[in-house]
Amino acid sequence: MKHRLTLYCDKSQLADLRNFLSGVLKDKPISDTTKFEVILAVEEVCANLIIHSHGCNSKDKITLQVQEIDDKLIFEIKDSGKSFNLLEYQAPLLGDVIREKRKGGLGIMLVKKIMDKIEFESNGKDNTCRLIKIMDSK
Amino acid sequence: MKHRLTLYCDKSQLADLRNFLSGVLKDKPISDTTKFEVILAVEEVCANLIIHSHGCNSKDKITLQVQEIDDKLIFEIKDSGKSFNLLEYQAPLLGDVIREKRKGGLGIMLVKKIMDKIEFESNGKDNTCRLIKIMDSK
Amino acid sequence: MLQIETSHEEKYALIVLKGEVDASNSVELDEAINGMVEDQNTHMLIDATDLNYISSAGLGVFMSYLEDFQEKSIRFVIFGLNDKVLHVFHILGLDQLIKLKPDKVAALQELYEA
Amino acid sequence: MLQIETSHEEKYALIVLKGEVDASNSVELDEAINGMVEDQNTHMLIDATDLNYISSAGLGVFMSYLEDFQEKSIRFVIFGLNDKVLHVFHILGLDQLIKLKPDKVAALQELYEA
Ligand SMILES: Nc1ncnc2c1ncn2[C@@H]1O[C@H](COP(=O)(O)OP(=O)(O)O)[C@@H](O)[C@H]1O
Ligand SMILES: Nc1ncnc2c1ncn2[C@@H]1O[C@H](COP(=O)(O)OP(=O)(O)O)[C@@H](O)[C@H]1O
Repeated sequence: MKHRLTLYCDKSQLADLRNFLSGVLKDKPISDTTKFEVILAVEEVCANLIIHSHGCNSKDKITLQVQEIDDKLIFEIKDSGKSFNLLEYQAPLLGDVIREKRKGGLGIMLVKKIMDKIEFESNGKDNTCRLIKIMDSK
Repeated sequence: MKHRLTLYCDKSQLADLRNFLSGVLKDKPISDTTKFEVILAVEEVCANLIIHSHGCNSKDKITLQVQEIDDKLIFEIKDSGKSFNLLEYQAPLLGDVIREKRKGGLGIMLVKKIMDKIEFESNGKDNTCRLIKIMDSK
Repeated sequence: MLQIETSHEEKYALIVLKGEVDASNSVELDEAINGMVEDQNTHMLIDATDLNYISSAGLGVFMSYLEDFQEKSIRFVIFGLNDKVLHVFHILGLDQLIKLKPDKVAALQELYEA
Repeated sequence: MLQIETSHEEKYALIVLKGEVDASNSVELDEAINGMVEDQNTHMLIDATDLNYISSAGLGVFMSYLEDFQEKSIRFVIFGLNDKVLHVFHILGLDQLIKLKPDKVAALQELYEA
């Protein structure tokens, strides 16, 4: 079964996203901690799209689709802003985060620690980011 | 009364310096913690001279004189290497210390936090660094 | 929804967080801490007992003050984190850099030890 | 004089420090920690019960590993510091960044909590 959600690019949508994901994950055979982690990781990617790719322009939309295939939970996030490949992103050093007092820079680190696999594709127009969690991995 | 010690520029001298200072401070009306702090600060300055100004060249010497004037303990450290004014030194940010993994960069910070007053003079040949602790300050 | 209550106790400043911190409201958390720093508080407690969620935006706010806390000798402790929120700090190893305590008693002890 | 004993317990690596750490021997401390990191230890304890002195050179060694500890998810706790040595961490606010515990029981608890 597939679950879909469309978000418009406003930060207030993040709470709705969490509600949606809690519902979707409710009966999945993973621990509460894993559910919490996975919700966090998906939110981080969506927050980045909303903020960095779409400048919080509420006319822009991103879509999320959640699917269970075999032992995998697949979160597919699509948008059509300027593409950003988080696989290529080099996380900052901790010292830089502290030194720059920049109040950010930890999101992608979290996503990479939480998810088992990350895929990214762009056809120049639409971008797809797939976050994959293996259901008995933790 | 004045107490004097001459150190040659080798790091092994630091332990002797501490012994000397413990003796000198023994009967001073300051807490054990303050004694400990003050010994540390003097050692930090001497260690910097030994390492940074004199490249651990054991032929070079530095002298320390300790004096009590009114409510002040005055530690006068003299050397004749290239002058380094620790008053002008800008301590690094914590984030830099962490990021650079440089295993140092905390000494002068300590000295400045511990001492009540620091003076520096150089006549181009001899350098004098005076570390002053007010005896009822802490 | 994030609710923030700040108060000045006799010996420390207290910020109580209730609800969820995410990218939409982390600036409020930032303002609360910034206010406490500007008021020259040297001992700060964050009560996170009723904090149900935190994303990287919230963690980032805490991290951005580590430099100030050290420069200004501010002691800062967060207490009462539930297991899930605590886990987020753990994932990034930030529990090694930010003092987290189970409850207020332990937090106050930490604030005033040695 | 600094004496360093390292051992691999079942669930953690232990480094026991005895004596004084200053600029003349901080490299030994560095080598001990580095060895433990290279051996892929993820849980490290430093027993500082018999550590009588530490100067900035020693503090700097600990600080230089914070980045590695975070990147490699290494949990690191120092325990048993006497009041004077603890005070040196406090002066610089490093007790906020490095986990310090009074004794081994508390240190192990910290190492394995949540
Ligand atoms: N979707 C995106 N589009 C453009 N830039 C992005 C995107 N996601 C992340 N970035 C860039 O990567 C940086 C790090 O992202 P992240 O780790 O989530 O931290 P934060 O967003 O809090 O700064 C961001 O500051 C931003 O410069
Ligand atoms: N006496 C000195 N002569 C030359 N440079 C010095 C001297 N003291 C300090 N410095 C410089 O200032 C830096 C900071 O000193 P300090 O805070 O004591 O840290 P550390 O000596 O551990 O690096 C040193 O790394 C060195 O570059």
